[in-house]
Amino acid sequence: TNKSDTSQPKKVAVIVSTLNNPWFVVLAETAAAQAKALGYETKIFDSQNNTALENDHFENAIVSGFNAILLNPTDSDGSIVNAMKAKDAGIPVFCMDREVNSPQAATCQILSDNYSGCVAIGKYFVQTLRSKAKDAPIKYVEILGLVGDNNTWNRSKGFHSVVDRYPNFKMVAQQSADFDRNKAMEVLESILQAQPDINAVFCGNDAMAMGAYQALVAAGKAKDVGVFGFDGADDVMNSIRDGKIKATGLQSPQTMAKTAAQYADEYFKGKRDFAKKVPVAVELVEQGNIKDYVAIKKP
Amino acid sequence: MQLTLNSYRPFITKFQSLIALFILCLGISLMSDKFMTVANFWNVLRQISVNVCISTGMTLVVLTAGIDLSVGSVLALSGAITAGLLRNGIQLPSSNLYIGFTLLGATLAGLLTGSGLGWFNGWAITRFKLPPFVATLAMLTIARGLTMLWTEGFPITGLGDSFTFLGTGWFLGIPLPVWLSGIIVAIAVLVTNKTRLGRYIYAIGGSESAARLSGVNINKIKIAVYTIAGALAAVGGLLVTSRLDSAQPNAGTSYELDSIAAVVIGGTSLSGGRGSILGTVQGAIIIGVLNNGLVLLNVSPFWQQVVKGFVILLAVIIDKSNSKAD
Amino acid sequence: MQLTLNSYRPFITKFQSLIALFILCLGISLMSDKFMTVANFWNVLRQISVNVCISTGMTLVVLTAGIDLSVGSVLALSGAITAGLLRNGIQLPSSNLYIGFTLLGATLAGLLTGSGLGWFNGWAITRFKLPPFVATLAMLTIARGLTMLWTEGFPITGLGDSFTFLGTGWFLGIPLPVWLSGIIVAIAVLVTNKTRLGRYIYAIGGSESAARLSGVNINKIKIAVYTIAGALAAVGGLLVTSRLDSAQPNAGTSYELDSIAAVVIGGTSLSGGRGSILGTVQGAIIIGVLNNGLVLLNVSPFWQQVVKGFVILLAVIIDKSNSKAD
Amino acid sequence: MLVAENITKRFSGVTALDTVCLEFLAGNVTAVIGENGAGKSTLMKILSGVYDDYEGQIRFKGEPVRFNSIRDAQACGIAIIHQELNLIPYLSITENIFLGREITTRWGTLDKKAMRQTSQKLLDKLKLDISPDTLVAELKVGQQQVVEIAKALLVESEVIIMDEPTSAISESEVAVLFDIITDLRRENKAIVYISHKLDELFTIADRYVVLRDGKSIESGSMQGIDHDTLIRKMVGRDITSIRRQANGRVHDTLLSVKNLCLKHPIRVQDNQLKNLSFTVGRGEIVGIFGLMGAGRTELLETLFGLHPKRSSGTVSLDGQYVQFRSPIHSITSGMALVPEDRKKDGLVLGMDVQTNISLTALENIEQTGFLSQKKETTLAKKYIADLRIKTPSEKQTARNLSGGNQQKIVLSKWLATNPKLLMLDEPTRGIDVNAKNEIYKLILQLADAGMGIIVVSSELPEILAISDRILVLCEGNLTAEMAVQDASEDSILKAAIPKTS
Ligand SMILES: Nc1ncnc2c1ncn2[C@@H]1O[C@H](COP(=O)(O)OP(=O)(O)OP(=O)(O)O)[C@@H](O)[C@H]1O
Ligand SMILES: Nc1ncnc2c1ncn2[C@@H]1O[C@H](COP(=O)(O)OP(=O)(O)OP(=O)(O)O)[C@@H](O)[C@H]1O
Ligand SMILES: [Mg+2]
Ligand SMILES: [Mg+2]
Repeated sequence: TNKSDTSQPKKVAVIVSTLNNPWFVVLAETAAAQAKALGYETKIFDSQNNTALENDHFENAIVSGFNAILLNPTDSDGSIVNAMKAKDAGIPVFCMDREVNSPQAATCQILSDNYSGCVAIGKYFVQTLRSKAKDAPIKYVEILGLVGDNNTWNRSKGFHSVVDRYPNFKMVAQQSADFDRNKAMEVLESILQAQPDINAVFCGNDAMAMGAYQALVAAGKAKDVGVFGFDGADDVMNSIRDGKIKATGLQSPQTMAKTAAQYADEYFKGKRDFAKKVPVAVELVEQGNIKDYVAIKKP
Repeated sequence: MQLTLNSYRPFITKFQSLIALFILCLGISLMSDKFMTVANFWNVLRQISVNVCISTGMTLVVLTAGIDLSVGSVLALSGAITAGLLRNGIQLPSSNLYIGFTLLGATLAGLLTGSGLGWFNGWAITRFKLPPFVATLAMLTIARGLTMLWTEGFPITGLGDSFTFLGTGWFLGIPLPVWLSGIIVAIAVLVTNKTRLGRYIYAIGGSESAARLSGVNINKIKIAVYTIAGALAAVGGLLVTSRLDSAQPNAGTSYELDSIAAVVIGGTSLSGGRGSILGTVQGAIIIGVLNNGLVLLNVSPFWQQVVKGFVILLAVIIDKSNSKAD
Repeated sequence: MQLTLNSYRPFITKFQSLIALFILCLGISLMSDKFMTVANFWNVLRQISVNVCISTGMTLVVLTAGIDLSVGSVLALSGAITAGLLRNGIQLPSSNLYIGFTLLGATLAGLLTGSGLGWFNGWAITRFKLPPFVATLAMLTIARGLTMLWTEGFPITGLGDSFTFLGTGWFLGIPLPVWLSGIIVAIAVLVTNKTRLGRYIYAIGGSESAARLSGVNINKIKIAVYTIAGALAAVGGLLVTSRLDSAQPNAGTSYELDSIAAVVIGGTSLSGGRGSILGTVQGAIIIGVLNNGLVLLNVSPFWQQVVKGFVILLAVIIDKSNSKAD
Repeated sequence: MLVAENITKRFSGVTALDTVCLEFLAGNVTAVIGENGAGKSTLMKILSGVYDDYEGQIRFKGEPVRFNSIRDAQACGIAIIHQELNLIPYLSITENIFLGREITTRWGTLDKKAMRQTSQKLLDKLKLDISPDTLVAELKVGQQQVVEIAKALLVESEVIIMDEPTSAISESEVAVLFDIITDLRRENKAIVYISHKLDELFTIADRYVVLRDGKSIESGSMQGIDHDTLIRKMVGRDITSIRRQANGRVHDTLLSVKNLCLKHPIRVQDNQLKNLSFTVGRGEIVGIFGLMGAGRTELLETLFGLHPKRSSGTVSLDGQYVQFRSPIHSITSGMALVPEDRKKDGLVLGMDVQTNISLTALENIEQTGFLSQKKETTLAKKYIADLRIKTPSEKQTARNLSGGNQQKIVLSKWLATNPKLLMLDEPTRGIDVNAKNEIYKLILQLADAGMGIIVVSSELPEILAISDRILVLCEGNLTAEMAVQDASEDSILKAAIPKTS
């Protein structure tokens, strides 16, 4: 199925876990744009957070003769089978952002580490809030993403690996808002009824951070409660600049996408000895260093 | 005797779900003293206002024995259109054209989008005699795709204070979204009970052929109803967008289920002809109180879904046994 | 004249959607030479096998004038139960108990879960006379919550080659999932056409009161049908889990819509009593070919949704105008 | 007043009307007669604007008119009572009467008070003693038909078409209706009257028009026409009417009912059936008469196990006690019920003839666990032949058959279970004379073969013609029981009419 036809341009498939979130849109579109710039035909596949659909995409991509796959997996474990399928068909797979938990499945994995990114946020979280009131009990709320998504839990675990070591930090509520801005706002509105005197909110992504912030504004508590997000979305970066939101973890989808496309190009030109994993740092963006960063915007 | 029965009926029909609601509220208040507070009262009402808007339209559709699965996507597209026009206007780089939009203009454009999509639903259903389920399922997909195309997958934010006032402001001590949804409900109650349109909606749902033989223009009424449902979904879209100061491309996902749940819990029959707007409002309140209560009680997100499912079951069972006389 | 018309009808009913399917395939083949290949043929069939399983059960439910919104969640829970038991068995740390599960045991447990949830749907619907929409909507939420609780939000992976063989293996040149769904369809066709159960299903959908007066045990049949639907959703769950070598907690989300779409495109009436399993299979193939074709033709994901919506509309319209004689 | 010229109407292949020419005169009641499927209703639907795709011409007061919608016809002053009940179940009587013609206030809202008053007046006129706010769903079929009549009388019309207005109502309501028709005739309206109850036509009609197989055959004055002539015109040949030979035979008891009570569904302290005790013998035909709402349908339904929670008493069939818990139990113990509403309860309209016939007896056509198509067809063919069901094939959809043939299918499906006791609720409602006669013949044959039969009917002649014994119900009480030889219309009616307290 993978006979390289020299007369036609090579084809690169970009299979992305979802396009329902701007972060992934940037990831997918940058990867596609970069591959195109390098002279390849490209196509974006949206797995809609559904590993079974991703499986279909792999099959369809293999059948329709794609020569390389830039993959943003739906699930580190669930996607193994899918990536192996491509490997068996002789098609290289380059993972972006999320890992596939198998050393052979992917040719190379360009990863951002949600867990350690949130470790960094956790540290900054403790640091900023501690300076506020030394050893006084600090109440915070965690707003989770989709509970069936392992990003949700990697982020949550990274955060708690730090914060749980400080006994005076008390999580007074942990609720899910499905990575959705509106739900986050409504959930926090309700939480504020039960817990009017919280000090901080940690959100599993930036959309929820914005929603949480708006709930706080409506309740007149925006000044007293620190909001922390994750992703580096445009409006959160602006809000950090304006001093409204405390911090976020910026993971650069552009860097990962461009690297992946670059590697595919090198693969076609004959390179085979790729490092198995190429980490891309998640950077903590806070009010102090915001001017060094640019937000994730439409490509 | 016959008469006694009849004088009960409106009461039973109108307040069918009140008992379930009462039990629910009582249960939550016993477990959390934050539930029965004025602040939380407005909180819940504000949170359900979007669902109330959508569900009002959905009730009309369901009364005609139809269904509208596209409300969530229509909400998203209308909100995105308004936000996009407000933010960027229309630019045609080729001809150097730029059209800016005022608040009113953009809002109207959003409402028009919603009504237009709703009209299309109604047109497809009546013109080709499609099952409403299929026609609106197709629209669910189409409108979501159009939203993605219009927003390119990115939220549109920064819409200005005058726009966000609609979603966040207060008037006479009542949040604006509550005003808005309240007014919509009032109009809808009036329409269903006091106008020909309302009468015909019930008639079509009760027996389409009988309504046709009585000279009711079935197609016209159906198209009107789907158009209204689309327009009210657009109002919901404006509210969501304005509350968030941002149009999210994935806004409204699966709202159709919440909305249908409100309608059905409120005692409107999915086979049409029976039910009421006020019942739906009660259904929406039950769902809203439930969501609020589960968060107030800090029930783990895993358990929340299980509890929510069982409470919905129970609410409908209580309704049923309660209105058995009917 | 009457007679000629009638000898056509079974043909039209059985192959209602074939024309839409044919047009679709023709269109895609003209635009992509990859479409009409043997590899892609099996590819499409394998991809639709899960939907075919679910939709077969859904067809039975819809034929009784019911609906089952819970299939996606039931699929997820059944798959997760099988995977969990296979992987970890049952451990009770308190009493130092450990029960391991064989492949067969875990598979049966998964099927039993699905059937049990389906039975509960049927029981709630018949016992409390709930609208199927509500009862299964509640189950949609409940089963999803239970899946989250069971998996704690994490996928369960590494289930072993013998288990994944079911989803990925081939037999006599045909993928196993295609075998499995084919066998299920064959049995379902037999049941609907050649058994009392099948006859009663159609009768209940056609006129519940007439069926009751003819001595059909409505409740028993309905419970059976929902149980079968649950069991077939569980089969779908096994297939998905085995194909991916992993049970995803959010597997099957919104599968109910795809499944109902297959049923309706296949010409089964949502008001019950009319339709066929083979029609549904054609509906599922149309959806599968569409998904496959849009990818082969390199349509952008955002446009895909728009195109998909319109094609579904068109497919049903073609069906309609085609079977007008009915 | 209203003239139809060369009207032709086709339904996808079937020609329902073939160059029909008729005339309806003002101040006259014109009876349109014809067998089931002759095209009577189709013609009326064309005249009232329901169908607008027909060939030919309609003249109204000499002017050619073409109605494109029901509203057009209404505006010209043509009102119609449709044969099928066309009411919205979950709207009230008032709301139904005014549907499509609501009175509105200055503000454009509905003027509920005015509408309620008007409908109260109409109901009074029709002597229907029910609040106009009652939901139609709560009414019995007969009461619903009265509402249909009220609907047609709401607006002053020049032409009033009545398509089987009396199919579901009993004698006293018919009398009320005839009074109203007489008034209308006096007001010089043209009235078109369709009914299969020929006796009514002699009472009320001035002229007749015959339709046969979609063609207009002849018309003339009712003066001097007798029953048999009318039938001959309609059917095109002679028909000898059936009558049970009263031979005073003795029957050994098949069914015995003792102290049967049925609680009211809502007012639990009230009984709808009050301590009924009676018997039915083997080979005996028991006719049950009563006015609308007397509880006859309820009685049959209770015996058939449809109200298990509300009923009490003992029933034994063929010496064995029957638990009336569900239709399944009643069927296995040998009962069969041909229900009142054959379209809703008797048949699955969307299924074909053979499937409907075999539905009650699927275990008989099973072969190694699967239904045998061959056996099923054989079974269906047997009954199609035995009962002379007119259908193009056993695969025809039940919906497409005429009422009489539909009723025969319902009978077939019960005969397939070999019942000991056959209960028939209004078995000839809406059925033409010819088919009626065939059904009577069948009932008599079955009785002669030893089956016990209960026939509920609102038509006195029918009851008198086929019963061995007559029971009369009045407000849930058994008020009379008489052998047919001792019965007269008078004595039966006397027992059926409630004593006003
Ligand atoms: N909608 C329809 N589609 C197809 N055929 C129809 C339709 N309506 C009526 N017919 C056919 O037209 C013919 C005339 O039917 P019509 O209902 O006018 O008869 P009728 O004289 O009123 O009979 P009845 O005494 O049973 O009411 C019948 O053969 C019938 O099957
Ligand atoms: N579902 C119901 N709810 C309330 N009252 C009912 C209901 N069904 C029947 N009734 C009442 O029970 C009584 C008996 O009704 P039933 O149908 O048995 O009469 P019937 O003699 O068969 O009349 P018909 O000639 O209309 O068939 C009537 O007073 C009727 O109004
Ligand atoms: Mg007729
Ligand atoms: Mg009766």
